[in-house]
Amino acid sequence: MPLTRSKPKTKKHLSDNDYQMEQSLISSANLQAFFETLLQSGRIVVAPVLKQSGKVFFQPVQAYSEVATDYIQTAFSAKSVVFPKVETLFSFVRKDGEITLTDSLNRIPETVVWGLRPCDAAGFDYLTEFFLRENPDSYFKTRKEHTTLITFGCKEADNACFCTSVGLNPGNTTGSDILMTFMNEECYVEIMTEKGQQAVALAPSLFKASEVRQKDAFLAKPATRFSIDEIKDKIKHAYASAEWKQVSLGCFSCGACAFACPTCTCFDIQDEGTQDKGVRLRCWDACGFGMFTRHSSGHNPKNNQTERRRQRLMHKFNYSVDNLGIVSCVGCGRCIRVCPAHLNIFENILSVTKD
Amino acid sequence: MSQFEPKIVAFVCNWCTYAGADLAGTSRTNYESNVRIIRFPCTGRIDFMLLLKAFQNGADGIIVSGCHPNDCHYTSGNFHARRRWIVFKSLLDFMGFPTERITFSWVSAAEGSKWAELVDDVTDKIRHLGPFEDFNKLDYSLINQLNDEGLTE
Amino acid sequence: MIIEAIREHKLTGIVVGACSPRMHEGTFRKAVDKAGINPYLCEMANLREHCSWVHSRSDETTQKAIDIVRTLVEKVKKNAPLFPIKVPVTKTALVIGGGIAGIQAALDIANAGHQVIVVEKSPSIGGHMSQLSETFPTLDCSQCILTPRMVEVAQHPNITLHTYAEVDSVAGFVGNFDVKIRLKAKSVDFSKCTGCGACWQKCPSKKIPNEFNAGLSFRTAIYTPFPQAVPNKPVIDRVNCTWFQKGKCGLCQKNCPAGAINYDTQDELLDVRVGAIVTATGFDIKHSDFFPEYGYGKHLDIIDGLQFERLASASGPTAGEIRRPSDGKIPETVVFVACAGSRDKAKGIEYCSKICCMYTAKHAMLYKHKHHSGNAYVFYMDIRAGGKSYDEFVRRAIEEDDVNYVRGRVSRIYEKDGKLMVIGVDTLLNAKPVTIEADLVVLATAVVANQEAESLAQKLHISYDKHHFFAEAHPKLKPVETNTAGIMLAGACQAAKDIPESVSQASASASKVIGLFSASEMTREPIVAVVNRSAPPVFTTCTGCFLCEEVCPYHAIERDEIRDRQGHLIKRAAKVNAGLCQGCGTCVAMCRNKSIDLQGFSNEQMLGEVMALLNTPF
Amino acid sequence: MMKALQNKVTELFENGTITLMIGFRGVLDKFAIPVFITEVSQADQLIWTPACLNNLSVYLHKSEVKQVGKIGIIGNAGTLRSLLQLISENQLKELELTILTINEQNEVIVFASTEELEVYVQANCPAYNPEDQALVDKLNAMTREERWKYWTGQLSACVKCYACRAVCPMCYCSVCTVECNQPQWIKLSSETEGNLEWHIMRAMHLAGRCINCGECGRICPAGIPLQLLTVQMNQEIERAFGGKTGFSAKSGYALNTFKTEDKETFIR
Repeated sequence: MPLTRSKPKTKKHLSDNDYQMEQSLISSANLQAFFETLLQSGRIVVAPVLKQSGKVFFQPVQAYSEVATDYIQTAFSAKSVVFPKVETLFSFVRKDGEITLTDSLNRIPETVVWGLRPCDAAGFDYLTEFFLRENPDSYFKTRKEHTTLITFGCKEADNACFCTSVGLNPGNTTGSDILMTFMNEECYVEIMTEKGQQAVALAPSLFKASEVRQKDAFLAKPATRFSIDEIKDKIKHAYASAEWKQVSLGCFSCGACAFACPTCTCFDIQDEGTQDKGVRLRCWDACGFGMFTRHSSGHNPKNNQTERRRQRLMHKFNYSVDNLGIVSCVGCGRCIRVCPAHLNIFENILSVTKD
Repeated sequence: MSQFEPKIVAFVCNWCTYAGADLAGTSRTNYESNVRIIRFPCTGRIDFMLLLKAFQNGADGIIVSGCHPNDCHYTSGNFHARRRWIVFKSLLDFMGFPTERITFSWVSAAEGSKWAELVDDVTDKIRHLGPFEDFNKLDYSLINQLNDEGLTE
Repeated sequence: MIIEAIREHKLTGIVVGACSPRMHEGTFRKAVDKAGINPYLCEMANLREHCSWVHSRSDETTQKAIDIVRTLVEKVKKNAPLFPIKVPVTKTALVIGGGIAGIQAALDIANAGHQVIVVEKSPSIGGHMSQLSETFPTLDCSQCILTPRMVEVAQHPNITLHTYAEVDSVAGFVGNFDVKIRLKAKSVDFSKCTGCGACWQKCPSKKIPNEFNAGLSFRTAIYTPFPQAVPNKPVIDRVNCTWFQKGKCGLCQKNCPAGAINYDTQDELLDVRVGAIVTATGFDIKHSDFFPEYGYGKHLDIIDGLQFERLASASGPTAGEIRRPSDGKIPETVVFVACAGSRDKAKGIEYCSKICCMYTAKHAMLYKHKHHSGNAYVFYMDIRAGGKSYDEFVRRAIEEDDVNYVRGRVSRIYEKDGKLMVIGVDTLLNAKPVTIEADLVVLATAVVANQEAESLAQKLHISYDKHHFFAEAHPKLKPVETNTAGIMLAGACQAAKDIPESVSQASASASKVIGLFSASEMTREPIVAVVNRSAPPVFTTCTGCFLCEEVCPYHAIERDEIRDRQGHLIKRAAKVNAGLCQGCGTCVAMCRNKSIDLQGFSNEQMLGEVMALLNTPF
Repeated sequence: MMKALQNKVTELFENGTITLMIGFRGVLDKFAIPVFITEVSQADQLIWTPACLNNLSVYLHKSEVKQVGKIGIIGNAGTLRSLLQLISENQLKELELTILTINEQNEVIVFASTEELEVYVQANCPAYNPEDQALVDKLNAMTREERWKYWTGQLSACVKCYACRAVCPMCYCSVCTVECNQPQWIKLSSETEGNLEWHIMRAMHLAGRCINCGECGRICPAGIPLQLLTVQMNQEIERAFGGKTGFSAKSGYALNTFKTEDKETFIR
């Protein structure tokens, strides 16, 4: 795997563990049993579900039959498990002049996310880095600690997929607690963390030990659109590119890309309620919105879509590298699929970095 | 309190229904005390969003009332309002909102007794329907949620 | 006490928990004003009519009272100080139309000491009333009572009369209308003309239907409409003038002893500023060609009511003798058909023309008076003779003058052997068919709105009904005002009316105008809508869809253009004319993105009330 | 047909009729994406396929686009109807617009006048999508409780990305009510109750104006069939007050007019 995704090990993180990875096998038939074991353990299991609209979404499920298996990518990422679209930070009630504050943190359940793609898992890695590196965010931290990620390697990719362009691949283990790869009738299991081990330990009999296997033959091969090392270099000088305007003209200014993205972390703090009861909320925000970065004076330094699209792309490929050492695009292609105008992020990146 | 006492908000126009309610007062017509009146210049001024806000904040029933057709102080405010309510009610019906909790009415400045009857009837009806909980029952309604698992698909 | 409390506690907003604001809001706001607080920071909590007087259980009543006060406290918190809107008033009135209604309104206003401008589109004032023979129910001569008034208008020092003129455009609002008046080219210099008549006597175009005589006689191309015209000076009807059509003739110019004929005059536009407008543009009659069964237009002896008036008038083409237009014979049998088009949704108009019952009775009576041996028949649906001495008048026609009233409708009229066969039905005689051989048939055709009413209404921004009659502001309580402040209605332009009604409405309009002119400034409640304006780059959140424009009953929404310093257009946006806005707020609820708000009942105030009301359990 | 389109656009550029062409180009095999052509040499990028679904008229509200000058735009049925509706709402006044379409016979049409566009739209563009119609009928056949469950279920998935608003040709307010915070009309959090509020408001604002292009539902990332709300609303308005949207440049707005004889049965 290219070095580009490794992060500087300056500080010990939740995601860094000293766990020695293990390999094992589970038969495809036993997968269901494993899934049911997870459900029975009292964990909330979040898995992809096919909805009427034909799109696949992560949501809590009650039975294996609800789980979608035939999908390339879910419409939204699973980031809402650790970074919900609306998170209650605290609530308050005032009664007879007395105010009672309630912290929402003590109510976070043990959760398993089943059926992520490796790109999503890598996204969790970035989220962890973002929320926990300095001044750790206790909400995220608690949720992350209670979440186990069971990832499935990709058998198929479509032409919006471009993980290999950002240094990932359909079989990478970054961020996963367990990575499963279908190999004919069997499923090759890579247990990456202690949390993963704990999950497997709920039904050890379903698994049998395995030697390290080569996965490539069983994985999809998405097209590589660019070389990330080259882009990382060139994009430093792309700010002034004349191409930004053309790249952003088609943007309708919605927040679909940011909300579908596994690594977009912008949020807005909102208070709702009245003087007698209310909540403080953390809500997703998106750089596509006209109100994004607007000052209370009415001035907005990013007052048009060109500025905002540049912000988005520069953040993914330049600013996050500068700040956290990671390219915060995992190549899942969701923004391309979800965009009403199908604005193409890798095409855009290529045009703003062309000489 | 042994019986459920609904909260009813009345959105009324200044010239007819508000005056009608005044008349009920000057005639000492007794009626249910569950209603709270908000005075608008005209039914044409009543924004449908205010009705939603009232339900959101705990109203169990709503009365919207103004001048009879052709009697609007501003000639046409109530006609515009009537169209708006036809459309709004049909939208709420389509979304499955219990529109029986909203009562639209024309009460003129001379109809003090109609006002009193209206309030009594609506209070009675809402008492039977029980408290409005459809908004609160939405799992995700924040203020009332107890189990904050935070994941909403 | 309130004043003291305000001073002592340095209050910044006041809620008075007392009675209905409809009762004493003004009283308390004045008190607050005296204490130096903006009166619009005071609200009334209606604890009496809406609470203590209507509920009996003390605990509930107390709780409700607390809630009401809290709600208004929340409202007051969001109240903004408002200041009365002052609008200067130009004390000149414009009267459009010089019929009896316009004449009456003009004289009343002028007599109160204000300037009046009268605009009349025809060459003389007088209107339809000048065409009438005698008037019901007194049978006095129309012109005898009208002409002194016409002369008074012409000579009144406070009245400026523009005949042969029309309103071209109207801008502005109450107190300050800017009106452009088009003075049509008369081709005659009125300052030189003496009205001697030499011109029209020599005019070779003599075959033009005379409008004043309802087409029963002819006039010349240079003409005064009738002998008593005011002003009694001729104009040239260019459409029918040989000089203007063929470029030669010039006889009138040659024969004018005063040298007053000038073929080169052009339409002139006159700008005037007026404070109020009285619209008195009158009516037209519906011509009966829409009703082919009645043969109007096919047969010369089937005429309408106005033509009959001219036949009966001493100044008419027959000098008051009722003679058939076809052969000049005196008819032995005359049939009058009432409701010829009125109250007939299928073929005519659905409303009642109101004046026909009375004038038909009058016509029959006049005919019988002039020709005692003749037979008069009236076909009618029912007789509507409400009014002082009206029913007595009809009874007189039937009982004293032997007019035959047949209750039924006429289905067809055709000619047979020189007679007009009127086929009808008598519904009072077992629906027996009736055929009357008549020599003359008079159709009481419907009163309809003036042809140009719609375009005038659009110029004035006043509303009109589907029949193009101008709409009053309120059918019961504001019957003479329009929805546009400062524009009043008089006479038949609002609905079919007889003379006394037109005159009363004209006087009522005049009194409204005089009331408006009683101060040099109008003070208006600042409860008006406002479209937001903000700093660049937003300027205003209004997107200029102007959906509010149509919804406003007062035409108070204007189209504003926001330009930068170089004059480039940045945005089109709505703007409220505070002089016209009456504060109903219909636009506010219509505006999708809340760009328009109502002072005194703003979005923040109303939402604040709703939230406060529900904050704690009842 | 695509060649004919490209030739036509080339011609329009060359004779100075347009300086910007808004059309579609193809990407990633399956997608057709909006493209903004400012030079004649780029005309060969233009395509016209069944994937050309976006309602391009939305871009006419964008200041970056407006500034370019003489604009050519190619429209599918929804786009053409929204253009007429926008004209009736005073929104396209300053633009020098050349409107193109491709008819069923694959001929390129350039509309010479608004009247021509009206005639074409009236003859060729359906008022409603039959599939939406079927769904609306299905919903109307449900009980109230079922409908409530359906919509609250659907709207719980809304993330308030406002893509529905962004792709809507009729949502052209420069500042939307959701962005008004004095007072805050709509909750900013994307919880079901606030979502419901937002979509009720949006449907009310579009009732009688929406031209049923269906873009809001089609592009919704959460797959919510939002277009059903406005389809139902428009049909209700048609039933109650008459009139269809987007077939005339002068079509009035049902909610800012009235008839004294408007019928309802629920006001006591």
